[in-house]
Amino acid sequence: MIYNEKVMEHFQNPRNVGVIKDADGVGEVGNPVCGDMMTFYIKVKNNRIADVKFQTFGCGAAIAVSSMVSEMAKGKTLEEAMKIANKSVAKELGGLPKNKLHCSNLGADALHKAIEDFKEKQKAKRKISDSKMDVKPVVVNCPYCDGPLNGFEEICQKCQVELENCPQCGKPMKKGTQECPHCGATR
Amino acid sequence: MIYNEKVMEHFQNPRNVGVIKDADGVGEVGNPVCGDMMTFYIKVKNNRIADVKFQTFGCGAAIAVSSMVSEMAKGKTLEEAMKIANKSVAKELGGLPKNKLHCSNLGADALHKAIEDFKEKQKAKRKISDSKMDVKPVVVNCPYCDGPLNGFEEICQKCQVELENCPQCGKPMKKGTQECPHCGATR
Amino acid sequence: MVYFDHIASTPLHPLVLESMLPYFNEHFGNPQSIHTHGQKSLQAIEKAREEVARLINAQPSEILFTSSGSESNNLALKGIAPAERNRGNHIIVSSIEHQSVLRPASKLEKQGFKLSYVSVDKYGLVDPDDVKKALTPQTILVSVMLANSEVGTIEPIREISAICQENDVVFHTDAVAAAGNIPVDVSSLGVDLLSLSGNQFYGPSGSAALYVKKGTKIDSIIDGGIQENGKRAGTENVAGIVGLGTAAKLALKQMEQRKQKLITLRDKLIKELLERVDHVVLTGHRKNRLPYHASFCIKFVEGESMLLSLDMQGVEVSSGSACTSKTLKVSHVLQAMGIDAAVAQGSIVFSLIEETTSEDIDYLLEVFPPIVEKLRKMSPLYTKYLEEKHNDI
Amino acid sequence: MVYFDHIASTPLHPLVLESMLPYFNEHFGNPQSIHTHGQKSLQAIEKAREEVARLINAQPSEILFTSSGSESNNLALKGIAPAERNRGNHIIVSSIEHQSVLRPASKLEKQGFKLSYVSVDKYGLVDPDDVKKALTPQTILVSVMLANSEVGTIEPIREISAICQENDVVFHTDAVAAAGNIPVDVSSLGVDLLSLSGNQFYGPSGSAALYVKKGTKIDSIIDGGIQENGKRAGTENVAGIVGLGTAAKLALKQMEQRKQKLITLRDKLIKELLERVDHVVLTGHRKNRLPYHASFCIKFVEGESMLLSLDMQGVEVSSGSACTSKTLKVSHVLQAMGIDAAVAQGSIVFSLIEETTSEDIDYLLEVFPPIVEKLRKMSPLYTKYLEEKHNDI
Ligand SMILES: Cc1ncc(COP(=O)(O)O)c(C=O)c1O
Ligand SMILES: Cc1ncc(COP(=O)(O)O)c(C=O)c1O
Ligand code: FES
Ligand code: FES
Repeated sequence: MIYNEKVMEHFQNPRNVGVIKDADGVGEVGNPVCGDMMTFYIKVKNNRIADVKFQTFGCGAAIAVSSMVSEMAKGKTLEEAMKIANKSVAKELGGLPKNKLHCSNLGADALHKAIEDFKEKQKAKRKISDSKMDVKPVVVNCPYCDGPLNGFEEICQKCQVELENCPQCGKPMKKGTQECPHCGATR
Repeated sequence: MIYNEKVMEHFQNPRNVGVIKDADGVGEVGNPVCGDMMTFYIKVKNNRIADVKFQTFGCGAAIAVSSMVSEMAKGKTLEEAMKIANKSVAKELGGLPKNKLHCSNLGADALHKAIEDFKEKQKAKRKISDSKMDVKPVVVNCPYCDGPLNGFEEICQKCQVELENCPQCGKPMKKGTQECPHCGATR
Repeated sequence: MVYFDHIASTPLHPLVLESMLPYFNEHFGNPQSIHTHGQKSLQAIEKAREEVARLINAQPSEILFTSSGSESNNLALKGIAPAERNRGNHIIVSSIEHQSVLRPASKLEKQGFKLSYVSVDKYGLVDPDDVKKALTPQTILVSVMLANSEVGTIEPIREISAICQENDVVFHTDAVAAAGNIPVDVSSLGVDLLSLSGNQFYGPSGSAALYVKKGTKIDSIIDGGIQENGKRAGTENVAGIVGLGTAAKLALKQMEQRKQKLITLRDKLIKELLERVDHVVLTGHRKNRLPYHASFCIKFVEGESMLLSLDMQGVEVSSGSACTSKTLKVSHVLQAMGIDAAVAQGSIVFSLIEETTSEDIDYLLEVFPPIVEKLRKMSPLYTKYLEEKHNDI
Repeated sequence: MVYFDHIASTPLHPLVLESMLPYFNEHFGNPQSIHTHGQKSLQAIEKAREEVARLINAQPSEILFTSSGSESNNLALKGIAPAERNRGNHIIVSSIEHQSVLRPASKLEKQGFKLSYVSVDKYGLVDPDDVKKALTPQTILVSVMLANSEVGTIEPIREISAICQENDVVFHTDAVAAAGNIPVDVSSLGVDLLSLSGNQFYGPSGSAALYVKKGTKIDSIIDGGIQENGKRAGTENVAGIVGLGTAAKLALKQMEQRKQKLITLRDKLIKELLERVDHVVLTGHRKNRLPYHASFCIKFVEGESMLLSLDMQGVEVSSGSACTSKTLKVSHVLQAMGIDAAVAQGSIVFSLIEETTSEDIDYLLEVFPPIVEKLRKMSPLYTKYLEEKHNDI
């Protein structure tokens, strides 16, 4: 198996799958590396995550990560939930294959976005009328010239350096680089 | 086996091995390809090869070829013996591996040299006092500029063409040539 | 266990293994050795060369043994380009070639060769006219695969080779997915080079071949000893080569029978899967396709999650989704065919083997629809689709 | 049957074959496949990688599987030279390297690299000082073999690697004849790259490896998929790799025992052969030599004729004579050691294997002298020698 038993267990029996129609916050992220997508829905009560659901279009790791994030988030205060980090999700799952580590980014990112969405909505005192959001791919900059990238390019338009995506964090780095400038992963 | 049964039989039980101390003719050839050597001794009576012996420093094919040539020569008139050709020796042996065909050249060449030696000695009415002869490597010319070669060069000194030896006849040809200009062998 | 991953590797035929065994323990000699052990091995590889030649209607001397389909492809491109350098510097490949053609091609481009890609239509078909149009007086080599392993499409090789012959351009075809599975005749195909690999027709992995038409000049990529006529150095993998020979012999003998059986099963799979699961597209050409090959994109679901779910039910398949690839890139083949990136993520390939039975297909058709359903319930894309559809009404 | 041709190929150890079999019929999956069959194969090759790493005290990630010692050598030279091109263009090799080092080196020379050869003494030893002298500021790569398979000499690798390290030059050693037979530790040897091959230590042919020290930049020669970390494309020869792993494990475990046994037998062979046959020279170094290796030149006799005669008595050996080589060239190794061409024609190599017994040596010593005698009777060179000796008296 490419995944350990815990990951597979979550993959087979993901917790909290679904949509919350009248969610207090919705967070959706797209994955610049493989083009997948994850949506988190939260219900907030007394500054705590009272309910959480997710939907994921992605690999086994992405599904297991979403499931794990949803479990970790449930019942936490918003501040605690914002602290759920990619690393701790992967750790909680007993580890992920190197080139799947970026999937664990998705889960926490989507949750955090849902919390931010909730807060913004609170601020604006707006009601959630439209649960659809634009997919906001993680925007990154070229690690060499700092020019803008959407994460898909094979060549940076600004400095022309050849790029590839780090198999660990998925962010663009110079082709053939031994160490990722973003997450420090080595080959 | 790299050789057929007939070749192996001659290799194991070569006919007419040895030296004729008071030979009427001696022929010695060296092989420009692999550096081996063959010596034929003949006794001539009434223009016929009454006795023949050989010595060979070389591969299994060279030994079998010498043996076969000696058998073919015995009892033949000198004219008939001069007609023993490389091809017929190889044929008589039931075929030789491609890169061993040059060995069959050795046998007939050495026999012919012995006959020539006999004739020269006859002419000069000289007695054979010295059975030792210089090794005369087959002298060839560059097939491209006709410059002199001794058969060992990797480059023709005259025209600078890169040379290799034909695996069939052993003569020099342009490196990488598909067809030998001497014997017509194709790869 | 239901194995539908022919394109990754086929199981070794029992007779193939049987033929290999003596070359492990008894006849372990080096084929270049003059002694008895060596000559036994030499005879064995020369016999295998004849079998492989027969499979594709070539001469034994035109068969060069290699260690993989990838090596054969590399040798074809990197061997021909420098050898033909004095005649020109332009190379044409199709955009759906295997990486082992594409990567060498782009390496050659870095070394100063010019490279053109010919595109494919939505069925993955190369248009021979496009090859003709891409030709320049500098063109020395064209490489178009015989059949694509990801979508099963069989290319119009004869038409392309005719264009190459007219223009005196060397033509290579990667037949790794095809040879041993459909009739392949190098002379009627009119190709100069052809790659094939044992592990695609019940032979061993690590044993493949490149057909090089007599008279074709080719450089080596592994230099050293005089094995394979000086074109590929290294002590021969004797048992592997023997296995390849046996596999070739069996493939030739059983070609029609295997083919007919697989076509029947394949067509059943395609028909019923399209009936039982909605929002599914068949990828590749409907008719010009490999007998063992059924490939789809299942919308709103990602390939790896289907693959893992099927694996847990004992069904082994592959996918061209980005998530299933080590480099996390979606299949360039699906991309080249113009398939939308999100749809391509739902790629799934069922590639059947000799042993596949009708029951295996039934089993698949039973377990697969619930998997798709479960995953779609989890999919934000499917939810959106349903919402939009709902709004439309 | 007495097999004294270790250097051509060793027989497969029964345990090696046993470990390979499941990867032919049961676990035939492609290691790159995500499903169960694939992952089984992946685990197997990663386990083998650990075993091979352990044999030479490397990290598993530093082991790259190839299809032959020749491929490993080609990859080392053709992989390093372009990767280091920006630092210089000069390469140094010894004059007794295997053709799979020499040929790639001269190909690189044709591509614009400068190439120097360091010579050897009459024992086949490279003088580290010569390497030092050959270094230029442009030197990027040195390749000197760990042990020579034709004369058995073991080279002073540690001293050479120290010089390379001091001068920041990449150092490759071809350990094909050595690894698995004598202790090889990449870190104490101080090498950056090291080639080894399974068929030299009772593993399968077609399965070899290149050690590439972590951090060493290297280009690939077979491009395509991401196998072997993108450094060597092509579906893995899983069974072959598993066999290599098992052979490495056995070799490590039995190293001392095998070595001591072989040294005893080798020394007996050398001593008694020199006693029983006159006009014989031992080739290679007397002390710094491979445990399994006894090589000679038998004056006035050509190698192939000895080899064939021994084969008929059931004894299999090899020779570096021109007549035994397909290209009809005398061994470049004997030539480089300054051995007279006619003497070199009498080359004969007895290379022992695990299974060799004292009785095998006795048998050889019994059948060999009469063979030499018979062939010398046939030899014009021997006749001349006797005449000259006679005249001298
Ligand atoms: C020292 C040395 N290097 C390299 C090789 C090449 O190995 P292979 O024939 O397995 O490619 C050999 C083969 O005998 C060898 O002895
Ligand atoms: C069409 C095609 N070409 C080449 C290859 C490469 O073959 P291998 O992985 O055996 O090197 C494959 C492998 O699946 C293939 O499908
Ligand atoms: S979601 Fe694509 S690799 Fe995990
Ligand atoms: S005599 Fe040398 S190859 Fe025949």
